[in-house]
Amino acid sequence: MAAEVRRVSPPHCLSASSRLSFRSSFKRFSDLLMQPTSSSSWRKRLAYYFKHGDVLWWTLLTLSVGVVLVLVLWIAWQLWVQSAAARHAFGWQFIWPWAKPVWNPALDKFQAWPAIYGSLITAAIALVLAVPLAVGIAIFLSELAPEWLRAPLNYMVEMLAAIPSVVYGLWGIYVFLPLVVVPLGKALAPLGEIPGLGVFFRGPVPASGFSRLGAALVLVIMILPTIAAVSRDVLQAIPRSQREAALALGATRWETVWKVLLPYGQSGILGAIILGFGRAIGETMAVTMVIGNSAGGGYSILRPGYTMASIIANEFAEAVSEMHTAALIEIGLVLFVLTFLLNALARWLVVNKTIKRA
Amino acid sequence: MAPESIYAHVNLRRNYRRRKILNTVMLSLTGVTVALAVLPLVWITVYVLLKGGRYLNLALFIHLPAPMGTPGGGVLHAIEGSLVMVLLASLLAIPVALLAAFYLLARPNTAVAQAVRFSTDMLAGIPSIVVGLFGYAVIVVTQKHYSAFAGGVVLAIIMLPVVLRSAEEMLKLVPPEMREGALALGAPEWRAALRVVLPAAMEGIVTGVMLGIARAVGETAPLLFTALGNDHYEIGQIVRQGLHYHQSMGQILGQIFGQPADALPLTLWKYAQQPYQERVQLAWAVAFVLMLFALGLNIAARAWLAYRRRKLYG
Amino acid sequence: MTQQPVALNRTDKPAAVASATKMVIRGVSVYYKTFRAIKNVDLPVYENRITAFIGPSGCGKSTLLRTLNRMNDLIPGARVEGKVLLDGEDIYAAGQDVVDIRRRVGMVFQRPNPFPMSVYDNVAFGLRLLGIRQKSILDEVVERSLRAAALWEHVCDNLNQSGMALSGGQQQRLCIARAIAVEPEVILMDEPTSALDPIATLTIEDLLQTLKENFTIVIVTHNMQQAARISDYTAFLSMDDDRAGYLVEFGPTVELFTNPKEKLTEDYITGRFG
Amino acid sequence: MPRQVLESEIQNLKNQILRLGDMVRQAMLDAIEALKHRATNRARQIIAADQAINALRFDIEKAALVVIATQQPLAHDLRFLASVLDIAGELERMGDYAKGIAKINILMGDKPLLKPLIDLPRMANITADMLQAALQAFVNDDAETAAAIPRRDDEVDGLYNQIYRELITFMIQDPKTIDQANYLLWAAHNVERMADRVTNICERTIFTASGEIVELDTDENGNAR
Repeated sequence: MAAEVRRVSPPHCLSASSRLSFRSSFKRFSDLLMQPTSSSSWRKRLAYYFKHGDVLWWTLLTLSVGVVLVLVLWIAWQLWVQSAAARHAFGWQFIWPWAKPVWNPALDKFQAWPAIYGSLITAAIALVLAVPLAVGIAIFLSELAPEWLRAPLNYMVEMLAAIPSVVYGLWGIYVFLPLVVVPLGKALAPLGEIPGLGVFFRGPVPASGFSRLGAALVLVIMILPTIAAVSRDVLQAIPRSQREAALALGATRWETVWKVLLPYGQSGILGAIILGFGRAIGETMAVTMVIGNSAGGGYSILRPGYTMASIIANEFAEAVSEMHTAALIEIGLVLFVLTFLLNALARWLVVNKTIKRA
Repeated sequence: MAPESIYAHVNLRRNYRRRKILNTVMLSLTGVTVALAVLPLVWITVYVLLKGGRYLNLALFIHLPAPMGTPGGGVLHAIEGSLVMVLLASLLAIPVALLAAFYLLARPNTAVAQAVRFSTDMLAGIPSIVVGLFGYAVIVVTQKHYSAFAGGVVLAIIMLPVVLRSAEEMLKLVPPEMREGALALGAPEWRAALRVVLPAAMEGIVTGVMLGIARAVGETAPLLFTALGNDHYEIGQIVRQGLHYHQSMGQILGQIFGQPADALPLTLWKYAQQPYQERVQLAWAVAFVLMLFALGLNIAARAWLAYRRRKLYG
Repeated sequence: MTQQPVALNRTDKPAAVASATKMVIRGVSVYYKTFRAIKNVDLPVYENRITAFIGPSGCGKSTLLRTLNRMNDLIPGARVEGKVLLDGEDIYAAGQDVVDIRRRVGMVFQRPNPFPMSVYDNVAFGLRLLGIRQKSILDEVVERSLRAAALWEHVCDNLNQSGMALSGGQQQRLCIARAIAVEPEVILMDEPTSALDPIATLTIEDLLQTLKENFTIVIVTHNMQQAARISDYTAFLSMDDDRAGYLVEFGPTVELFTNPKEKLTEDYITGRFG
Repeated sequence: MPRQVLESEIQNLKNQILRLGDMVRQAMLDAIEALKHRATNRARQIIAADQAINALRFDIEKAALVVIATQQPLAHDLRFLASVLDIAGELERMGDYAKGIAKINILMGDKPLLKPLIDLPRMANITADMLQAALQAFVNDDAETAAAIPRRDDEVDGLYNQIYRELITFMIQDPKTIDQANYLLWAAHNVERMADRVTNICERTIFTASGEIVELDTDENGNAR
């Protein structure tokens, strides 16, 4: 009965009571159909529908669903349309890594690779550092933590995600950069001498600490809870029988985690990592506050730079020329496409490959 | 087993020792990672609370900011702006999210439902700065000026997926028999949903809304070029002026939503980067307020949720 | 026709061919926090015999089984009192190595739980834990174990297929192969056929008859008839008023099912229980 | 092979039934042989050996009950086990008849036989063959053979009638021989009863194989009714 009720589509929703008995509903429904279509019967029929209110209700539900569905498409469409000028002017050169990097509002010449590079390198460094930490946390939370410690630790990890981005930025500028990033940057500077790899470590790190490295390190803290929480959920979704099977074969706790649980949840954890990557690329405020926002800096992680998000945050409100605005919106478009793909992939990995299978 | 036993090839004692050491080391390392995660949390929280707490005073909440370079002043404009925009965002996002959640409850496995869930997750994943660009393109460009309204709309887009996801989960927790029972008694669908299912899921939904609000209050990026910022935003002033010029209610509301407005995180962002000590101090105080608000709301919501779940599932 | 002595297969075997005691459960009680799930059970487990635990649901059969390889350690708040002797040594004594105990006392679970890896890797899992890396040894033991689990013919063409791709009964036999690869002394089976169809169930039951030549088997089953069919000894557990499980009767299966000593046992096996 | 335990128990029961049948057959042939030679010592041994037949019968019954209790046999298996219980009983009764012949031998004391025994051993041989064939048919689950066996009962009946008339003649001619003749008549009657019980075994075999209960009693003309 319940399933049937659920399956009836809106136009047939006379009322629940009428659907309870097939015969009665058929009778009423056929009555409606049989009546001659004069204006008075139309009115009656409408009155009948609306008296029960379900038509209005379903209209509202459908509209809301429509809003949710349309929103993403609309956002994409707007970005596409509003960036038209920049797309036509610069074409693929705009995001081409080997194109000449220019960002000159005065000349209306724009090329986004430095910003894209900034996003990718900061996110990549953040991932490299955050993934082992996050997976370790996930393992601890789902496999090892004693009952009484689990809830508080879960809270703490989730609190890390709840702190507003600007607060991270503020703390980053005044505490984290001078205390951690500057000394670390100085320690890393000698690596700049290495031929080839040295490109990434060409110093010096600014006295303020504003640098891609600083942004990356703040990002570590910010994406840590995302990766850790999703990985923890993935691990917890793995059936208990898998753990028992390994332990009953004489595996240690660690072997159970390393040889059974992580392989079992690998696609889910990969999804979590990709999700974290998406977060890192899309993160705006904290990065804008600590990355220094300057063009140039080459490929060095010790120098200030831009990310896609930070260049938009930093310049959009002051953009005067139409081309400047369009170029920034095109960066937004790139950001949108990138995060959309990453999130879709992550969602597929987490939901379809792991949670559902479990 | 007649053939050669595998234990002819195994040195059990050595094997056990190696594995046990590995076990202990690796398990301890996971403990270390947790410590490494808790460390920044404690560091940030304690630092912000201590440092911000020092600059906390009543003036913060009741005065507009003092001119640059002069001490004193407050962030009343930002508090009111945040309030107005979050209120607007809630009014827009919560009904849509709840109705969509009811749709998902009524038709859980249809293609439309799958699309809605996918869309919700994608919406949640769009960087908030991109949502800001959208708000700019759709509202600011059309109206030709920045406004609290535009800020409210983009915050609504940020809130929508948060509220929708938790609302769906909460509605699913209500035993389907309740809804079916109501339908079987002859109640129309909407009545069953609003009178039976919604009250049963109310507490859970409220926590979802709280999480959404916490998220919206802390958002800065989408407001940068929608609400823009406004050091002189004061509702009391707008209302007084409106009354003075015998404006209608609608006109006054239009004033409130039509102006550029400020928000706490926006103020924090601007002040943090200004070279005046007083402004930076205000920024720390704002960070204190924001942090307390966001964390408090989060802790409350999650604690409540955990409590509810335990009560439901025993 | 060869004239044998009057030995009607199972009927007299336990008495006729005496068997050593492999494990002894001595005065075991199990607590979950304050709740006592098992009280004061005494039982022997004979070598190369199948011992079955039967009883109404909730009487603690599985709990008792899990005390035999300390799987209860995994449940927070679980506590075991009394002794479980394996070859005369208490496995709960201080200084006993859980990993070693679980290697010696293997386990097969209610639902087939192969790892999501190839058939070969599933069987080789325990061997690799023991540090065996040589391909030749692994190949040999994998084949030997799969043969012993009556699965070799079905999978020998493609040992690289995923263990999850097999049918339910084959998965369970894969789990048995995986368990016997490390040559445990005792194999515990926790309702190993409850998730299988009747045909697969019979295949597993037959397999047990051949396995008992090399292993000591303890099996929990909710299916009394199954216990009657396959086991040599049966322990009947029931629940007390305080919901604690206790041992009602233990004896040779044939005795227990044709001439039980306890009224309760008779009521249970004749379906007049409760 | 599926259901290893059940199959092996069934095979075992078949072996035991054959073995019991052998013992009974041997006891009968021995009893007749002992009677023929008036060997009373041999007769006493046969009486003592009946203990073993009885014991085996109870072992078989117990084993069958255990299989029923533990293996949940159904359909053919169940019919087989029911028949085993029945046939074991029949065989035991047949053993008692053999014992009866041995007892007659002893009761006859030192009196010589009226005449050399010719028809009685023939009767016993036929019955022994029937028994062996019937048990083989049972073990082989062969209903056709089982249905054919009772026809040979006519031969036995014929011989019995012949012996009967012959002994009656003796008794009429010389009333002193009534005692002796009566003993021999009993012995012949015992063998005749045994042949009848073989028919029962055949009925059981048909029941086991097909599930149908048939009466293989033969009429005067030797046709199955």
